[in-house]
Amino acid sequence: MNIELINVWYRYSKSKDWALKEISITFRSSEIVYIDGHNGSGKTTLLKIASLMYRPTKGFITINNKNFWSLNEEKKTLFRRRVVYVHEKPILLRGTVLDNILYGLRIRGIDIEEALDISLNILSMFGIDDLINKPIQKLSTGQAQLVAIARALAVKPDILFLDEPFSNLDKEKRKAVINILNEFQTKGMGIVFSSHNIDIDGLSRYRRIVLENGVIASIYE
Amino acid sequence: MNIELINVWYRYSKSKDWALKEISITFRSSEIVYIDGHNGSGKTTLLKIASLMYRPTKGFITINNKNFWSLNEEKKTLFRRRVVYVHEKPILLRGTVLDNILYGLRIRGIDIEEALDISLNILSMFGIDDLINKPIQKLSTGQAQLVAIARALAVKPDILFLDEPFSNLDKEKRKAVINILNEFQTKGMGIVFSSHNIDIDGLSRYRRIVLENGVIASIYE
Amino acid sequence: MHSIHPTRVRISTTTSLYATGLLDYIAVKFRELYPDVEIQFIPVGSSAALRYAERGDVCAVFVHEPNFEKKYLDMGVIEEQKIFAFNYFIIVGPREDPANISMAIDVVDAFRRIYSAERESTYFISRGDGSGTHTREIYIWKLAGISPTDRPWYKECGCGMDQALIIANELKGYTLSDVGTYMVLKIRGRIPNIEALYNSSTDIVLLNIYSGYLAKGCRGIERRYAELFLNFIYSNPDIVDNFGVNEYGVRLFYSARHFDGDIRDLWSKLAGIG
Amino acid sequence: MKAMAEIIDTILRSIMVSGVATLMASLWSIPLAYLFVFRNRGSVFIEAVIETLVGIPTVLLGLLLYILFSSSGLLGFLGLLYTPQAIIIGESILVTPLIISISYRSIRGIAHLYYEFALSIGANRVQRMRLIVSQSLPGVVAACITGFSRAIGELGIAMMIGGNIKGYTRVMTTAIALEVAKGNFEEAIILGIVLLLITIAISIAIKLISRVYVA
Amino acid sequence: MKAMAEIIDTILRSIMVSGVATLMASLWSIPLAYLFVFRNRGSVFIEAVIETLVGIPTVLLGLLLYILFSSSGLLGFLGLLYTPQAIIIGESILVTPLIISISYRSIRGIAHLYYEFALSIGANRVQRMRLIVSQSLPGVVAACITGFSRAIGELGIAMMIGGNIKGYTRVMTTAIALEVAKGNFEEAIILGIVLLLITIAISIAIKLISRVYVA
Ligand SMILES: Nc1ncnc2c1ncn2[C@@H]1O[C@H](COP(=O)(O)OP(=O)(O)OP(=O)(O)O)[C@@H](O)[C@H]1O
Ligand SMILES: Nc1ncnc2c1ncn2[C@@H]1O[C@H](COP(=O)(O)OP(=O)(O)OP(=O)(O)O)[C@@H](O)[C@H]1O
Ligand SMILES: [Mg+2]
Ligand SMILES: [Mg+2]
Repeated sequence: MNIELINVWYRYSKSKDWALKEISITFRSSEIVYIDGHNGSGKTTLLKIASLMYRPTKGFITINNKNFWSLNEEKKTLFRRRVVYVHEKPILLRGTVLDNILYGLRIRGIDIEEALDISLNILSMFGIDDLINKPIQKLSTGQAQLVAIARALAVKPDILFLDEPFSNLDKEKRKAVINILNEFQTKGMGIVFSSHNIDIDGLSRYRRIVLENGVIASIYE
Repeated sequence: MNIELINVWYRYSKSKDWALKEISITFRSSEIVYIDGHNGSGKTTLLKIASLMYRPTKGFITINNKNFWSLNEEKKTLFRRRVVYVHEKPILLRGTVLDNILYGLRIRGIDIEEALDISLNILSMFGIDDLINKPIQKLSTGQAQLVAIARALAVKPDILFLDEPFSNLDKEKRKAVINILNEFQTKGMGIVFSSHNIDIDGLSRYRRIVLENGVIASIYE
Repeated sequence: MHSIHPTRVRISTTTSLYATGLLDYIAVKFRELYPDVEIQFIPVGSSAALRYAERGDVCAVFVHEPNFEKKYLDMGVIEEQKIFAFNYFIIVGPREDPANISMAIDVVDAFRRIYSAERESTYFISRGDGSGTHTREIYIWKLAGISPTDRPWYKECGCGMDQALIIANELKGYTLSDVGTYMVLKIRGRIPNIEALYNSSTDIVLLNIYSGYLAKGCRGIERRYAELFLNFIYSNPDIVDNFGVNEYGVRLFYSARHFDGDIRDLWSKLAGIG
Repeated sequence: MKAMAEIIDTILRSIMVSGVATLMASLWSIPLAYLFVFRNRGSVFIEAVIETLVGIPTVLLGLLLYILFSSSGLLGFLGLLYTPQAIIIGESILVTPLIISISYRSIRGIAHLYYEFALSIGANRVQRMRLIVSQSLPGVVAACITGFSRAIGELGIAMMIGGNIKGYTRVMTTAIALEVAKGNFEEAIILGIVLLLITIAISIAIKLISRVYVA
Repeated sequence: MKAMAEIIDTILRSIMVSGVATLMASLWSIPLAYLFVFRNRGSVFIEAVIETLVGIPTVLLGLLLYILFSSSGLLGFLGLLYTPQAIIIGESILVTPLIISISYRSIRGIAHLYYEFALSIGANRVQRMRLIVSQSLPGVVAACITGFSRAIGELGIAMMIGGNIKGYTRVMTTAIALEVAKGNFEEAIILGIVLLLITIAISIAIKLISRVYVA
């Protein structure tokens, strides 16, 4: 899968300034991309646009050469199901950890047994099987972030967008997540993440894109 | 100034577990200490105890060989004025950036002209003089963190305690803060900080203390 | 000479009497004679007015419910009765008068006609609040030898006279009313659907007698002025007789002074029917 | 004993009338609250209007409804005046702004977040709405309970357009007013305490629900 | 014209009476709210009691106070019944739980934070208290305004212990009730609308204050 942003501009509705300007870039399966940049440089905005959540104010997004935003609602949903974005601050649903992991699977119509299977798998991959029935309000910030990432991986998107995934994790958990991401990447998943935190040793080869004031300032392969 | 923790234990009032156990350590002027440890290992708790905010459940704290918690209220305040703690999430007062910087100076009885002088100085040191009259709710998270740190430095404490001071700062701002801290340290200020984020290149020589489960696991000089 | 702190005399009164404006009107006249005295009326439910006197919270009461008054007189709560005015209860009902009560020979006949009227929706609205008017209504049913309380057209509103009239107007029903409240609402156009269909100045059961009392617990200067006020009303029949004639076109109240002995006998009779 | 039966009858009627009024009000208030959240244009204006209407004096609303429902009024032909239905309608209008405003605030607090989350994980339009509804449910239920509490404690409307007719439109508040007028203060206090107990039960229910909600 | 003067007189009296009642209630409610925040032992119990008392039916409170103030009551010797002072006392009791509960919530929301901050930057005991008070002020003011709004719209107490005496204890709500009894619906509606306008003004004031607060 290819998500191509063609000369994309974005402006928040109550704002006068452009948050993103003339962005042209392609995100692909099997590739890791690291979005770097100062606070307010546009990382979050770019990730949300690329993960098909925000509609560009100007410019186009094509997926496998189809203009995404001129598709009908149904087709849009089909593409969106192949792309998952994980928020900077984890957004969890009321209920238990399991309820959260199940959600993404159930809305895709996966039956409950299979969904349970997948959920258990991903939780043990993250080493948090013991949390399975914990109500979400009892999780620490770091655990909540792990659950959010696990929930996204459970649905095996073609491309996964992670916004500052490591910010609440201590070194060990960070290592664990990096290993899991590497593993999914080798199986063909594209991974795009933003970070302030450059301690990402151990991550497979990645492309680094530096944003400055809403513009792509440089790209390091 | 010396703050010595002697076999300090701490338990939160509604909790059964000890957050800190048998901690003995001394913090001094002119010294930089880096408190490291996983989420929940007790970093914040230790900083708040050492900065004379929380009273140990067991054990003693002596300052210049006086038992701090058996002093009278007045003397306690005198010592507390020589020690400042900056919260993980910046706590700002309603009003402008200037109002915030002034607060710590004014409660020390410093007259308004001198206080204004000091405030302007510290803000320009941080390169945020242009924010001086900005209402605090218009600051970005990173700017709020800078203001909180600047406010603490304005009162020139003997020892400054910073809880995850770099977490919301981008690389450039982080560099700037590190330079400022170095400068104050050479002038004799003690600095104690906690961090997940090990990108603290450029910081002067520091002692690293690693907490694990409320206990000091190791000390690196 | 106005003193800075006027003597306040508190009098509880039934809301319906107060709402006609008679009492405020008299109080203004009284003040011309006694500028240092401020008469304060507390308009409440009729039984509550007597209850207030019992608890010693007011110095005098104005009511029109002989059966209750008797009870409180016997209990020694109130005294010095002054019957100061009377008028008549009337039966009001829909203009079309489906029960044909305007042809009734007496009030008992009128109630019987209401009871046996062809019914679609010819309601009778009963105050249902234990007030004097309510007691009188029950008495009339008793005289007629019939009991309507289990009938679907018999509605107990548990409300004041004003509300009962408004409900009768809406439901196009009959009700027993004092003439004062009826006229006040009529003149303001609030009850266009109903008319006074039966009235009689000879029927003793329709006689509505207003009395003033002093509360036994009331002492001192306040009691003296309260007594003065009661006497003032009693001894100024013109004020009572003329009140509201210009505004309503009819007499709302008749001064009792000229009928003193008779009215007292009638009052005793009515007090016995509770 | 007859008196006891009558009191119980009145209490049950109060609960029934206010319950139906609250349910009816919820029927339109909750969707409206969601609508206001989703189309958030002009929301400042709508918010101000709704919050103002929350504070409308009940005698005023009662009077306006009386004029509307009275036989010479616009809706007089419906013959609703002095029926339990009239109280239900009146109270449902009364609590509408209250339910809208509390629901609105609780939905608005979370809608944007869960909308973005639903979008991010691939929910379709129906699933997105459903997620927001399910996540905001406890707040909405609490809003309805608050509405019920307001309705059952309300006097002006029940009196003016219900008429306090015994065995038909008499509810707890009008019964209390009647006992007071009769000078039966003791009975009035007993009824008042029952009413208080009901509102206590309600406030406990809200506490429990909002605890689930925070959870 | 005389009627107009009377209406204005009634409106001014309402504002005065409710205003003084609110001020008085603030005198003890606000310190109590701070006290409950600072000594947070047993707070769950206190919270439940206070929030329950917020919903007390005003006729019930009016009746209880009447029995207390009546000359045969415990406080009868004070001679307060049927005076504006009685209404003021009654309304100040009525709004006390409301002011406490709203202030309490707004203070509790920030007290811990600013206490810790004040401690961390070296404030002494007085400065710490002063900081918490200054930071929580807008929420407390909003609570008082809400209390005023409740007091001015209240009927039961003004009726039962004020007595609705013309030119002395007649306030807007009791005047409305009387005008309705007299069949003067127009006057009642005018008074009702004035009351509504006052509550609108109040809700706008709260909005503005809470905006400052968020700021
Ligand atoms: N909801 C919003 N409304 C208006 N402007 C916004 C909004 N969110 C972000 N912006 C602005 O858009 C620009 C880009 O913001 P964005 O959140 O994408 O930055 P970022 O690189 O993710 O920053 P950070 O490192 O702080 O997360 C900034 O100037 C920001 O102020
Ligand atoms: N207010 C509190 N009440 C009860 N327990 C607490 C409280 N704050 C912290 N704890 C517990 O005390 C222990 C130490 O917490 P502390 O906040 O000091 O850790 P930390 O190292 O600062 O973690 P982080 O990296 O997440 O900031 C943890 O187990 C935590 O759950
Ligand atoms: Mg971001
Ligand atoms: Mg911490």
